[in-house]
Amino acid sequence: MSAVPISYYLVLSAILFGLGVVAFVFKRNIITMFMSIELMLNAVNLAFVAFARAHNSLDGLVFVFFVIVVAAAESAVGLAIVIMLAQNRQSLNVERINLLKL
Amino acid sequence: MNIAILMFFVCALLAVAGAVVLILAQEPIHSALALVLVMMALAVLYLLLGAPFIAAVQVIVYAGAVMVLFVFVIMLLNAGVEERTDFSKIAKFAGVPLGFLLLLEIAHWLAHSPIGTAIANGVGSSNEAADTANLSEMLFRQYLFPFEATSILILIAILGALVLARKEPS
Amino acid sequence: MLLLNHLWIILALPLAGAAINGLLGKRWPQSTVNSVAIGSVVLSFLAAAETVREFLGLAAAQIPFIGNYFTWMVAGEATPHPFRVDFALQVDQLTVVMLLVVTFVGMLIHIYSTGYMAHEGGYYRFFSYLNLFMFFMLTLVMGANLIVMFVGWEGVGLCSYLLIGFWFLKKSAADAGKKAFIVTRIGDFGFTVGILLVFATFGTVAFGEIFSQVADKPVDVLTTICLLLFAGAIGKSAQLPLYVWLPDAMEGPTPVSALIHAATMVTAGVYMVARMNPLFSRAPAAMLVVAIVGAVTAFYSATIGLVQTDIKKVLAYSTVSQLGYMFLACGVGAYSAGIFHLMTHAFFKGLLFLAAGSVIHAMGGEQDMMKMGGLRKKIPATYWTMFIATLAIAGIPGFAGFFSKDAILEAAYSGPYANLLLWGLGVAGAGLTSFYMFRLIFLTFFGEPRYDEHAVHVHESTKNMTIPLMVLAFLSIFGGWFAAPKLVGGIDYFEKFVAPVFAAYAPASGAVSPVATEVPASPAMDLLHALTGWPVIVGVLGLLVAWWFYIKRPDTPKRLAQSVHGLYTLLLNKYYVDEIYAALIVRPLLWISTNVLWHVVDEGLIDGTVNGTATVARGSGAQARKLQSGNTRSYAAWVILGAVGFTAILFGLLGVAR
Amino acid sequence: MPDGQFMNLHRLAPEVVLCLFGMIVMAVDPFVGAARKRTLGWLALVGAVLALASVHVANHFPGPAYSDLIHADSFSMFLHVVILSAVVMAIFGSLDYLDQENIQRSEYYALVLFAAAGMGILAGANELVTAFVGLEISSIATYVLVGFRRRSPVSNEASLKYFLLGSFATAFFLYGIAMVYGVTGTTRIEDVQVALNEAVTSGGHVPALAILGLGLILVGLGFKVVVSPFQIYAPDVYEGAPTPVTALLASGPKVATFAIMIRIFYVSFSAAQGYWFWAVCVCAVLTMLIGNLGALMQTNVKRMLAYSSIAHAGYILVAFAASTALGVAAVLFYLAAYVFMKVGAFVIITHLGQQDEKRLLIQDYSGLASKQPVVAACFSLFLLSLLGLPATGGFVGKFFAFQAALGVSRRALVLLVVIAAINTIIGAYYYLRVIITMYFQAPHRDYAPTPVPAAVAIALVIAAAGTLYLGILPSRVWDLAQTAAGSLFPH
Amino acid sequence: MGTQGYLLTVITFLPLFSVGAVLLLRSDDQIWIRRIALAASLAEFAVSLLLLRGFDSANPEYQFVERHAWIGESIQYHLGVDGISLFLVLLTTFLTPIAILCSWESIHENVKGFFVALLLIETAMIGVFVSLDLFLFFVFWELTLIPMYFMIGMWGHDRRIYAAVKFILYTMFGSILMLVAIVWLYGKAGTFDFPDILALMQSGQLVFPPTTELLMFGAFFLAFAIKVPLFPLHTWLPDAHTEAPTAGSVILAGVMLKLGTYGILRFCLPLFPEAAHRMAQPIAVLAIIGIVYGALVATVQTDLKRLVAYTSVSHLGFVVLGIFAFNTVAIQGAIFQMLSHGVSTGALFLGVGMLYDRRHTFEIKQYGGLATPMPVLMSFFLFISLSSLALPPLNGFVGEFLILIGTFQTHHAWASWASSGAVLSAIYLLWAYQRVALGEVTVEKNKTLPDASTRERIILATVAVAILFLGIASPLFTRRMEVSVNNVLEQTSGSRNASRPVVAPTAPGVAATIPHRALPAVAELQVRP
Repeated sequence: MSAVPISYYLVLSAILFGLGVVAFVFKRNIITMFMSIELMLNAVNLAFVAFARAHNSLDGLVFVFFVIVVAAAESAVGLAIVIMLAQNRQSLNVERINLLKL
Repeated sequence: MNIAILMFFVCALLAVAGAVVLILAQEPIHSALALVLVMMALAVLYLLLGAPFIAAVQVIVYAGAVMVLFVFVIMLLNAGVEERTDFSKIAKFAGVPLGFLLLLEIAHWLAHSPIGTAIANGVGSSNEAADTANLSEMLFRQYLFPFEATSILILIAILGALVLARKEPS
Repeated sequence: MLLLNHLWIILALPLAGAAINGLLGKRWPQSTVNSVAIGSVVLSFLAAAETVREFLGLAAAQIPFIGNYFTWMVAGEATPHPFRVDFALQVDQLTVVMLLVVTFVGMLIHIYSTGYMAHEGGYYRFFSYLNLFMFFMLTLVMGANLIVMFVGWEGVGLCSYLLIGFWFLKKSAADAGKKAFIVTRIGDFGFTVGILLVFATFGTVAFGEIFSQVADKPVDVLTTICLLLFAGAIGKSAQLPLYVWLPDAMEGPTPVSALIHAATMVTAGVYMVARMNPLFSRAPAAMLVVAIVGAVTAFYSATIGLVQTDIKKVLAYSTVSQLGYMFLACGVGAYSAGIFHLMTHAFFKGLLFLAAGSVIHAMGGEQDMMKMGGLRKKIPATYWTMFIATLAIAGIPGFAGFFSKDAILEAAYSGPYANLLLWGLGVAGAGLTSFYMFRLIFLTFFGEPRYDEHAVHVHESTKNMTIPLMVLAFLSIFGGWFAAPKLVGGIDYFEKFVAPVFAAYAPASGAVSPVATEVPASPAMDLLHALTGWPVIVGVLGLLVAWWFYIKRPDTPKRLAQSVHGLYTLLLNKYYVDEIYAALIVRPLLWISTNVLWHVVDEGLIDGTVNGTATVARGSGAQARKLQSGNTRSYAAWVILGAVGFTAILFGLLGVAR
Repeated sequence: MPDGQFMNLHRLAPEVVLCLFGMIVMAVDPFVGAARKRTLGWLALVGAVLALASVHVANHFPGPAYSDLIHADSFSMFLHVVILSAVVMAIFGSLDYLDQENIQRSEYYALVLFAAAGMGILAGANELVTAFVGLEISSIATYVLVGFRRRSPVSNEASLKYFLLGSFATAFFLYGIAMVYGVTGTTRIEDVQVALNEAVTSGGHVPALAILGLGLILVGLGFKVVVSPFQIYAPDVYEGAPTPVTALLASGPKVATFAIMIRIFYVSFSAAQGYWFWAVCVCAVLTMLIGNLGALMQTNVKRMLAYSSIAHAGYILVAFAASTALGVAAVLFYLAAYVFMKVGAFVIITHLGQQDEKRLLIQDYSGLASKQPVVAACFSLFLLSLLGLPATGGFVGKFFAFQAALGVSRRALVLLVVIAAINTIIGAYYYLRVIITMYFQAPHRDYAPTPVPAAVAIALVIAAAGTLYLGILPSRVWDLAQTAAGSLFPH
Repeated sequence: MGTQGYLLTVITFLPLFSVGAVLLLRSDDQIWIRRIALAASLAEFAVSLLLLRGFDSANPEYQFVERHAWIGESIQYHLGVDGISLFLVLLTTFLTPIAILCSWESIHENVKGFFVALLLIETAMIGVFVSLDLFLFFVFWELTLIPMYFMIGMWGHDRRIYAAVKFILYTMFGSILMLVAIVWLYGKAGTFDFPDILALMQSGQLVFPPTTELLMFGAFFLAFAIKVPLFPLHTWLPDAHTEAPTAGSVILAGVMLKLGTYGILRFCLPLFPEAAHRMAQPIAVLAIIGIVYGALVATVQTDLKRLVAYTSVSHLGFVVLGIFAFNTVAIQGAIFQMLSHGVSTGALFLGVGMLYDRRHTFEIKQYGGLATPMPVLMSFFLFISLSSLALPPLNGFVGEFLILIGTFQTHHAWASWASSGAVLSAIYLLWAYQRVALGEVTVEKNKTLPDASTRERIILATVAVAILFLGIASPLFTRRMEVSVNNVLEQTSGSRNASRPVVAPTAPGVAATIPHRALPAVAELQVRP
């Protein structure tokens, strides 16, 4: 039985990554911006898995494991930051958070 | 037309759709749910790629823990409708288009990469290499160091959350 | 041979005097200052005299006698063109003449000054300057090479600057001093380049070495050299067009005018030309220029002298005019005549100035002749001496001026470089000279007093002033008699004495003063011829006209002035030369320097560029800051831009590599 | 795999010590009264110093550790020393600062130590994912540290910006790694090199995907070493962060990231040198220009120094572009010099900033020389060193950088050096402006100088000594840098 | 050239040590700070005189050589003097005590810092003159800037900050490019050691293609020309001079400008002979423009100190002209002119400073008729002016005349144009003197001004003696220079005729520093053009 070429997965990962990038620059809400980063990471994971498949090696999968862990940690800190910020500011709109400039 | 391809396209479609919704949704909560959808779809794809363990982790840790955390925070801060300000012209006129350009670029090179032609196995076909035993073997021997390092990472995360998110003793 | 081997003593004495007075004189009484100043000069005169005595005993081969003291400048010794200047002094006939004139007249004027300056402030300063001047003047005349000569040359310029501006509280005096220095410096520009060219041509600056090579150098180079050097002479000796400083120099104390601006310094140019005669004699073109400049100046300044009313100004223009004669002499190859006139002129013009000083002294500082008159009786000594000097300068036979001026005009008339036009100018000038000099005498000493006799009580000067007058008067009469025998077909002893200097390197053609070669016809005829020569005639004519104008018909001048008013004002204003210079050179230069060079080029262009760059940098800095909008989304856009950009660069090159 | 490669902790001595002390600090925390938290700072200091000492240990056993994921070569050791001295100085600078801001907490020190550990890993990493983990350790720790002044809105904001953009860039880095893995099937530095060389020999050119990966990696790393156009976040973050953290931020991660950057570009992608050369050149020019021009008009010293650190990244890239062993050595030396002068400068800002960092404007320092001559002198020393005046480390660093770049006779590099030179002049303008204010202007009446605390003094002494030592007697360090650079290219 | 003791090191760093001594004093203990500084500088001068004793004027090599490895193999601590640098060192050590003495009373605030800066400058400047290693040279070169920067900025007058910044940015701009050139040179020669590089060039091992040489020459020359300053790079000078304190101006005019001309003579000519000869014409033209231009602009200045500043532009023009005449006499003249300008112009600034101490203005209008209240000071002022306007037999004349004579040998036109400078100098100096000293006292305040104090008399007398001595005893100086000058000329012309291969080979030193371990891609990259 025929099956799906790796390139399909890769292209999908590219699309997701790209959409993640676009999302990051497009969204204004801090939390959703952060989500788009997660999206990008997922895209990366997909690529890793696909490559691992292609090379028929396990390293890729291990990397995915690490990425997920890191992402988890990151999100913990990130959301903490968001909360801290929310305590001091009204808006979660990233464009309104610009005391520091020039 | 075989089941594998069908499933791939279904999931891919779901994933992309999720991503698009993530972008377009006004409510952060919708975006969050969309992201969960993406993750689920990806988990299925991982299965297709013969990485059940990763798929599991994906569902449990990512979709489970992380996204729940997100939703939790969204609720906590009851983040309402996103206000679509456009202060940043460069983001609007350069950022977004360039984002898509980057997408195309990456997609192009990935599509034309020689590795791309390798064929993945279909569903169910168990992959000895990818079985969890070997995986853990690798994780705890070859990649022991990063693994240990991640423990520090998590410790840092805890610390960070502690420091930042706690209420100020006023 | 005591002093010949120690020529430096002659210089050292006045220098020492200057130093002592300058450093210590301030606290000393006038008597001490006097004894130092005069002592040093007298000693230096005696030394000079002794030197001359010893010199006369030298064999021709030992002349010029050179004393070499130390190496002053040296460079490139190991190179093919080493440059080396020794501080060397030399004595030859020419030097001897100058030496005696300078030291003797200088001595007299020092003595005179003790009287004249008795009541002035800065007494010690004055004498220290005067001594310093003596030092430099002697350096000038004794220098054995161009550079040492140049040292003296510049030094006397400095002293003239200091002495003209002696009463520096008067702005006019300060200005005059500055003007004198700067105008002469303009001439020195030529002189300097001349020296450079000399060294480049002859590889040396020592006179002897130069002259020995002069024969085999191309004429055009020599001409250039001569013209450049002559430019220096023009400045120093106040010839056209650089004479303008001399009349102003009369701002200085009168003894200064007498010593520096009549007797010695201003004649330095003549001396230099004479000294460089081997070069000039080989550059006919240059000779012609010298002659023309001399003759024209002689006539030109005489015309200005006609209408001046300031007694010293008259004398100043007459000096310029007389210097013109000297150059005319050199120009027509009659160097000895030029030097001869230089000497006699030193006597009678020095005398004229001193006498004028005495008059001014008597009048309590009044210099305007129109406010004098009838002083004959009141200050007889001054009157008689001054009258003698006037006769001398007017070229009345028997007086010093007659012999020298006659020799010059004769050379111009019949010499190898004879030029009737120039001769004519010279004769005319002589007539004018005689006129304005007698005009001076008549206005000052004759007629009715034109001053308030109660306000000014005229008094004869003291002995220490009148005695020098008399001595000089004596010389003004007999100082020219060296040449007397020539009148009766004999030989001109002065010329005979100095001839070797001009004969030594004379070109084959023989440009030595012609008189020597002339075969005497009959003595009586010569005498008659000489006594009835044009110079004498015009001289007498001038006397008579002056008498007519100022004694017989005192109203004539006024009428004449009205009838030819334009010419009169032109003369009165000295042809507006100063104004023209100011308008054409001085003001434009200052204006350009200020408004173009300084404000436009310096501040505008250069600093503008510098500050402009700074401004541009700051501006772009301000722009660069604007990138930091503080908006995270923009930042994200930048990151994406970077990603796309860099991958583009990388792939661009990959494409190239493909 | 042979157990020889397995678990050689001694080669990771510094990291071990750091983490250990990090945990100790945490563990001791509950038993220390709120008033005495400061002692934890000293404890952390001990940890850092011990780590510094333990570099010596690790240096005794050079070689791979943890199945070759980590290299304890002299290259990594050199950078460890640099990083750790930065950390030590930063901690010295922090002690009194935290008191004054009253955020004296154990977490701070723990995080600093962990961050340092992360940087250490990054410096030694011989495998991309390990590097990624190291990078994240240091990054996440610094995200938190930046936001440590919770009450200050700028601090939060800085923390957020840094976090968002940081993880954004990291994602690129990660994707780059994925590509590399995809092309070569490995993520070990040397293996990648081998694979790519093979690809070149067989395919004739470097695979496109690898190049793409390189580009994405450049994004991620460029962000951390703060080069244009990824410098964009730095001024905000540096300004908002607590000053001692800024000191750490401007030194540690930069140094560590340059380490991995060198490994990736020089070793893994040596085959692609012809391609990344140009990217680096362009990057260098942009970075220098934007850094210096941006600093030109700043009124806030802290922000100005942030820009200046961007500019310096540019100068370092000049040496980097040389792509020779000499170039690597120059980069290393420059980093060493840079750390001392930069941290020194920031420590001084920390002190002069006073409570709530309210005195950060250049004007605030007018007439400082007359009030605190020694501080002013030190500050001037650091500024002049940053400006690159002889007899300071900054000069020698620039000098070696130029020497390396010009050592390769290549027109582009000559041009690059000239541009760098001209940038130095632009830089002179704003560095001197501070000196002018301190020395040439009348002192503020209202300004009451606070006496220099011992800890700060020590930090300053270290920094100044280091700056001068590297400026006057650089031979020894230069030799070390050269051997370190050499250790990158065995064979 | 064997090592001959450590005299140069001592001379170079003695001031630095005395800085240490000064720093030990309490900063309010002004008297002792001054005394120690003065004592130190006098001692320094005394020590530097030892150079004269040991100096062999027949020896073309560098003398009192010291040579030790410093940074790696390629950078050395290499000192030495020859006939060119010898007198410049002496000039420095001579002027520093005077500078200290003249700021004895005029400096009140932060006295300590002032004298520290002064002594630092001395060390740096001497270092420039004696270092034979390009790296070392550059280090000292840059180090001269900072203390002077502080001196202008801290103890200067109203617009001091502008002046200070202008000064330092201007000069740094030049020198940074020189640094690039130096490093590039190293890249080719593999050493920073100046004599070694020359040796490589003489032996034809090191050859530059014309264009490259020209660029290098440009980079070096720019740095020096700015320092000189050569028209049109001179505009920093008037500001710096006008704003600097007296001592600063004295040092700046006296020595620092000579760093430029010295650099040209020592480095630009021998290192890049071809380029030097090719550029001689335009540079000479600029120099002549500078001579005339500086004089003209000086004439119309209304600010006395600015006026003196512009005279420097004019006088240094002579020096540059002399150097580019490539003629022993001219170059000897140039060096001599450096010395005499150092003394004369330094002295002029001293005089101006003394006026400033009394009236706190440089406006010529504010003066006038000063000869009445202060005859002594004004007499000295006149004397100095005369030396500056090249009146024989004073020092100014000797220098200028040697330059002119030498230049005239090769280029009639140049020398002729330059001589016009003499006329102009008379104009601006005498006019200035008249406006300041002569006439009635115009401003009431000036009537009561005190005449020169004993301290001032000592200072002025010293320089006056120096002026006279330089003027009359010039052979004592020129004879000691000649061999070295010929040496330089020979280097400048010698390596021109050296036969040369087409491409410059990279010297061994470089091969050593760029090891074979360099990555392959790089290896092939290097051969790629």
